[in-house]
Amino acid sequence: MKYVKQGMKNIKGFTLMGKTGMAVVCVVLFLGIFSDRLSVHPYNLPSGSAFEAPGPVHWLGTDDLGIDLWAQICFGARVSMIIGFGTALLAGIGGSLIGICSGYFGGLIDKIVMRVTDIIIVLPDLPTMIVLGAFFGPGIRNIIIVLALFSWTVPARIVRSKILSVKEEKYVVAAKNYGAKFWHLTIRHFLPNILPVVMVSVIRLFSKAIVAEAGLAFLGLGDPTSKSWGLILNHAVNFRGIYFTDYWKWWIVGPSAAIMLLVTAIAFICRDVEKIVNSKI
Amino acid sequence: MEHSIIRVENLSVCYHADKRGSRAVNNVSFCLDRGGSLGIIGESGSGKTSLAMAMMGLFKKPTRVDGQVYYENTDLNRLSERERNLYRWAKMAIVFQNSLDVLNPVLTVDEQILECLRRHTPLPPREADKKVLRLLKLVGLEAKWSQYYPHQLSGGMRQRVLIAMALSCDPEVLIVDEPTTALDAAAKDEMIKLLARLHKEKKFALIVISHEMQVITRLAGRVMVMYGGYMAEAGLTKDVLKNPMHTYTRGLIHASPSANPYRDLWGIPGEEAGNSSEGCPFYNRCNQKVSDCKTKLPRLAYVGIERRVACNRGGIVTLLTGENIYKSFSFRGKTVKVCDNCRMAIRSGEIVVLIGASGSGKTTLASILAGTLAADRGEVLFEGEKVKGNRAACRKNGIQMVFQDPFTAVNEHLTVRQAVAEPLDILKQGTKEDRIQQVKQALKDVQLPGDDGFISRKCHSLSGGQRQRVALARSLVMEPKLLIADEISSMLDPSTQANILRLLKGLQNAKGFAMLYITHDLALARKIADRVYVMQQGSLIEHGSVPDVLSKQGDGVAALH
Amino acid sequence: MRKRMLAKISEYLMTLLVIITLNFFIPRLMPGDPFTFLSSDEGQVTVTYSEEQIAKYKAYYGLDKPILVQYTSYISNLLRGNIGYSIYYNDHVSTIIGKRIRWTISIVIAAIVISSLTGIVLGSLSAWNRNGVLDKGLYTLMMTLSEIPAFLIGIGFLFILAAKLGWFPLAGGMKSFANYSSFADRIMDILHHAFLPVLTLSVVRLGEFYLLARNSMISVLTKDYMRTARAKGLGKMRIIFRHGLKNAMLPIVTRVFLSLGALFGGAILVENVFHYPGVGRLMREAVMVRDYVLVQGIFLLVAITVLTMNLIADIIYRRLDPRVS
Amino acid sequence: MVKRIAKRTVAILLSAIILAGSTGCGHSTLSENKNGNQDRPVVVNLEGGDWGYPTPFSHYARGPGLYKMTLIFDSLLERGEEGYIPWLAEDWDISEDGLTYTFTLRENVKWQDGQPMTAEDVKFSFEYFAEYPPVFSDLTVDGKHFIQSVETVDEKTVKLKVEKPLAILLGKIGSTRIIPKHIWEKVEDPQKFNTPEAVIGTGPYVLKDYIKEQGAYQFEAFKDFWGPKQRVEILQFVPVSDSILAFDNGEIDLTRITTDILSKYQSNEEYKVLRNPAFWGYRLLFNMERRTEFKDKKIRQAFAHAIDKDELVEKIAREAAIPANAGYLPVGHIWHNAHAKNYGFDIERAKQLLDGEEFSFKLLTGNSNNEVRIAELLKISLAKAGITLSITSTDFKTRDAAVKRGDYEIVLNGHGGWGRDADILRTMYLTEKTSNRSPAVGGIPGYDNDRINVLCRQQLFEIDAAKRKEIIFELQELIAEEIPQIPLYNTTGYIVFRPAAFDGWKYMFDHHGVTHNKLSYLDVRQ
Repeated sequence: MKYVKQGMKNIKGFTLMGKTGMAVVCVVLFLGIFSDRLSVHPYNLPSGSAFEAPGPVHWLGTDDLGIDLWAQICFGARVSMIIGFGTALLAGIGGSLIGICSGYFGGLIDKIVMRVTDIIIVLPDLPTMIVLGAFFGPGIRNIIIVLALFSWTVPARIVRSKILSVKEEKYVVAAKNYGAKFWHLTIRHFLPNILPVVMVSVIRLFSKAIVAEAGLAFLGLGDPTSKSWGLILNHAVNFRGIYFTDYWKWWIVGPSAAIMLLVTAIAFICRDVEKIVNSKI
Repeated sequence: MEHSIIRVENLSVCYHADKRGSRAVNNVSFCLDRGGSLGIIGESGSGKTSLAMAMMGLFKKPTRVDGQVYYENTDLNRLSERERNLYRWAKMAIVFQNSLDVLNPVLTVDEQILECLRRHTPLPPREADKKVLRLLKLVGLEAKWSQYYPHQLSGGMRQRVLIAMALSCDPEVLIVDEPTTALDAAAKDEMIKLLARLHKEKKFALIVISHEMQVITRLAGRVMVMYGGYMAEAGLTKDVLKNPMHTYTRGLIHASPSANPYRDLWGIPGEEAGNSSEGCPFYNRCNQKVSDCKTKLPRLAYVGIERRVACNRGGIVTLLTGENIYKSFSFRGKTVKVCDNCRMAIRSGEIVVLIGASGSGKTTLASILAGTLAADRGEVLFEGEKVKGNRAACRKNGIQMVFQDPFTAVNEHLTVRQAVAEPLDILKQGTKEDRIQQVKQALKDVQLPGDDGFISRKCHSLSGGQRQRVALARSLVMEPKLLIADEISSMLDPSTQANILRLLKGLQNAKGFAMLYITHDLALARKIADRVYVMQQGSLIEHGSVPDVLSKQGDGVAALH
Repeated sequence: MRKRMLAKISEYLMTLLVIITLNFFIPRLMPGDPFTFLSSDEGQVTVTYSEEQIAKYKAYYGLDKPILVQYTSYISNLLRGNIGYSIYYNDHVSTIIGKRIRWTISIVIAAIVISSLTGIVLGSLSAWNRNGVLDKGLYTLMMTLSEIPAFLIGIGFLFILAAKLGWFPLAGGMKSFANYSSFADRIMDILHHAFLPVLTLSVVRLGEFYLLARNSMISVLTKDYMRTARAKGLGKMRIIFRHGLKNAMLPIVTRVFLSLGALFGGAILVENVFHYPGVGRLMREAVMVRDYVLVQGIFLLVAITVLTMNLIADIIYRRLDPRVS
Repeated sequence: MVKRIAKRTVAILLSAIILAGSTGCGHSTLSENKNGNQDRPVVVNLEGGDWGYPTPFSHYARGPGLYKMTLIFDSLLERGEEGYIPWLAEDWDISEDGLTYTFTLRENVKWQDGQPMTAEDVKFSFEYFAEYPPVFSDLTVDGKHFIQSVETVDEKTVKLKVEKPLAILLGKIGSTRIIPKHIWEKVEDPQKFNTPEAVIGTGPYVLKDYIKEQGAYQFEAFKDFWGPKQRVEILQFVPVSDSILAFDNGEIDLTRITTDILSKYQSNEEYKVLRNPAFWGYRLLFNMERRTEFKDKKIRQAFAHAIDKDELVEKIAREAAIPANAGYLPVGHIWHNAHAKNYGFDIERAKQLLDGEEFSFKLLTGNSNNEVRIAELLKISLAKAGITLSITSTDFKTRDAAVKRGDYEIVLNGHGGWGRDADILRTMYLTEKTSNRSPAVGGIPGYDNDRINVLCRQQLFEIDAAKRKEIIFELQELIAEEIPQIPLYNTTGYIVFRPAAFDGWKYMFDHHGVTHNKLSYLDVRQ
């Protein structure tokens, strides 16, 4: 609750860009949550003929199957948001915990964690994706897991270095003298310190995940049935000869604009949060 | 002022000028002669470093700098950055406060000094190299250090490098910012010696910025005291130290270990409050403020030769003056001169100790000053008014006296509350509740329990020390400006005595009243006195600051030893 | 010192061994095998092997042996410097990679050099004029730029600069079968083909370097030594470059080398868009057709590159920053 | 130090950029005068891509590598527009019992290294392939090598003895590549044999250049080619990112296009558009072992009725396809039986067949765009009949592996070869209980129909073509009624080319790609 209040206060400190970004994200969230009510047309059934240009019936036109693009973008907002949130939270929380352990305990654990991050960086993502796909079955969950697997190292490294410096702070030394255990230190001293930096990197991960998912879809590694923004775009881009038709004007532009708008909005929020966080440090 | 090398006029620095931010420096003016020296002293945050930065022209937007900095007769603030660069370092150099980052961590010492030479002197490379080594030698560093990186140097060495760097282009003006921070005592001493030597040899005009009295005294001929961005006082270092005219200056001196070898240290109570543009910046912490001070910004004004002070009351005011006081008692026909032409001045907020052997007339003089005894001749003025009878005592902010004998000072039949509230009851101050409140506060101030049980106790059940404190509390409820304490501890056991004394001094520091303390105990005087009067057979034979007076081996003093 | 170096190196070697092991097993955990083709891309054809053929091939490549035997023979071959013979591409892995790697390396290095230099210059300018119009404009632009998915940028360039305007070739690393009149011509042609991929990669990376340079420069600008430098009356350029940039460079240089480490992964999208003959595209194809040997080879290369670049970044950082010893 | 390097790099890069820009301008002028000169030899550029070194052993199994290899290596017979035509063999004879094949070879055939081709080479080739099967090995039936022996009767006659008298052997023998004995007899590891010698055949084109990493091939007409004159002097396969863009830019001379941009080319004299025969298609396979419900014919028929093939053709193929036949063989196939049953889109009928029951199945597809889109449409239309599909899409290797293991309920699969010899029906529908054939090659898991099995075997041994055709027709009718798998649609696809550059494009009788046909490049009109 306290954090929410503080968060609200911080939003007031945002620049105009940041506030706009916040508004955009809220709109996208809104789209995602109420996607089925925001569009008259279903997102998964054809509701018109193929390739209708944007008009009063189909605001953003239809795709090759005659499915309304606005409905798909609304629903895609949900998928993309889930992927973004899922990855960011999973990687953010997991990475932070690992970072805390690594930084706090040091020694062998730290060494192993650092080596593992090295390995993760070079771990080939394509086959891992396919292997995981075979284990978990393809789908959003799989994509989230893979993206998280490849991105937890960022918060982990940040948190680790932060913990390394906080660990040396006198109040931690004092608390340890009083007999504080790891959990006490984590909750009392570490979390408040790392929360701001983690928050920034989580927001970063959020937009990275959305873009990465689109990239995976482009390489044919996404979940083709998920109907995320990346997938819509992937269908459009892979439609042979689309550049010679008029279709790209709505089929490509719509979802790319959505992706770019969202990630840019997040970027601006991120910048403002970073600014506030930095000014507090 | 033609011969002055640097002249600062109405220099102001305003951070975040676009957002009506705070002013770090306010209308500061001074000038400095070629080869002269000036110390700038003040607590941290008083704007000393900002002043130095402004002189070097290092502020960038949104910080605004107003006023003029004349080098010889050029206003540096009007120059473009490019032109200004010709003055920086070549004419005017600065030694920044020592920190890990003050030198570029990725460049060697050699490189950092060399680039100044390259920029400002026409020396050929080889000569420049040699000069770097000469400079290092000058500040007492071996040549090998030139190839080192800043992080490899100790704090003292870094300071030396900074000085060498500052002197590299033989500047006419050298600003030294806090040259002794983070140095141990020996290194500090060496650093001061080094600077003094260099100043003497190189003949540059030296501006020393420090919060340490010792540094200023040893390096600067003149001193400027800054508070909250304002100049509080300026004058010859000697004079200012000996006779501070601003309460702030006095506070600084009291807080300085070097100026107080024997005495306890007492900081200036209170914190610097956000300085509003109007009113005296020191208002909240001043112990002689009047209602005017809240709204009127004091201007720096001459109060003597080479002596200026910024105080609405013209510096530390003299609370009480006794002029040519004569008093004699006829005793069995013999007239005994108890006070013989005694002159005494007590300034606000200071502790004056009147010391003398028993029977030297101390108590008589005190009584005359307090107005309880009329003098034969001469007059006593309290805040410009004649002290007569109980006129000064029967009011708030007046003179209160605490007596020697605790047992007679308080009526033992009264309850504590009654005893303490007595003056209030007499003067019919406030409602009953207010009075009780004040009583409780006063008791708390003198470290007595303020609970209902205690205040309804009868005084006869109290010990001597407790009674003395009750007496003290009774004085305090009147919020006196001057407290005269007559041997108040002499009848107490040593431990209680020490407690009472510490209590008294603490109260004085916190509440800011002046005190005349009468004693025959030399050691005690040394501990608490700002100034001492020595009385012998009715005459005040010596007066001055404690070390001065007590080091003089005059007859009277000797007798006290 | 020596001991620490040894420890460090053995640590790296351990990491390498783990990676090699993962690289061996992960591809083999993928469903499918290199010889089963039941379907083809639309309009394309495929040869479906008979079971007998598959058995023969498996025996030929030693894939019929127990996996641990395969693993040990892989390791022992590695130690002998033999990284294998590609199943699908019918060539020595080293030859295949060797032919492709120069393309990837050259575009990635060019892109990183361009984007980091541009990023540093723009970032420094931005930081120096912090909160000015230039800074705000650049910042917004870069922020947006760094968030656009790489393949969109690539497709955009391909469509506009190559297809519509015809300034650049659409695909490939050089003109096929051209008779170059001189060596210079050949270089020109290669540069001409590399232009769009490099441009795309540079634009993709630019935002990152810009933001890093700007942040780094801003934090450096507030440092005491910058004040010292200004007080010394030094020229603006010397202050920015000698005093500012040299300090601000530290994180940037590290990032440059880490980016070089991520070389192959980073180029994959762009290589796909421009059909550039690099390793990234090869990697994707090798995974797609389950060419275990080639996959291992490429990932080994990737691992070694990343680790080497990490090491170099470490060393360079130590060189540049005298505080780290 | 760093600064100096940086400075130098900047300089280099700057000059590079400037230079690159200037060549950019130069390039367009260069390409303009490419078309003008008529006397120049015909050069044809086609979409490239690395499909392997074009030897019988090292081209890639996927993709058109095979057809690059056939430009170099001839076979005894060639596939013409109507059927097999004589090629290296001038004439052939099949004995009455169907066990002996005698081929009379053409004279004066030379290898590209100048050596004459002899009957020994032919004998060697068959024997070599028996020992080392090439990538595309057609010398087996059901995995068994069918050639018993090869003998040279004289300089120009080769006699092959086969194990069993099968109807399909002539094509298989006839399309086997002939490789030079004097080169290959020393080769023990043909897969790794990729020296220039390895690409010496008797074919019309010589491999001049092959850049693996670029995916570029350059073929040049073989001067001493025995046969028809090559119309195309130089045939080049060049790397392409988007083939339509490349075609528009004049980088390649032929491309596949979609219906949506057809009009752009159809109305323009400069271009010519061809529609491919429908020999490539998608089908839906049921795993009756996994879901025994499929053993019920009614359910399969309900599926067939509930799928709107026309919609698929319209939306996914953008009209560039024809609905596939329930009897499997597509319309363009020489033995296509037009009277076999077909299932119209009829949801009501489907519901009737299902008897009001509801089902749910898992559909496995690859992750290509079209497959996913087909799956989506199937899901939508089957839902109307009460069949719920849940779609899983994986990369194609995973899908293929699942198919091979039988690890699926319904799978969507797309491949070519629908125009090949009708024996494909046998490989697809015959269930042989004795052998443990992999479902990859054929058979429908859990499906067993005696009549189909009998007919499949019968046609294999029927040497008389007319009789065999009858069997095949009956088989098609039976299959259409039984519908053990559902062919969805066969893509036709359009290709567009510039007649001014080259206009000799021809189809093989059983294949959909003109660029794959080496007769396209030859002057075979006389």
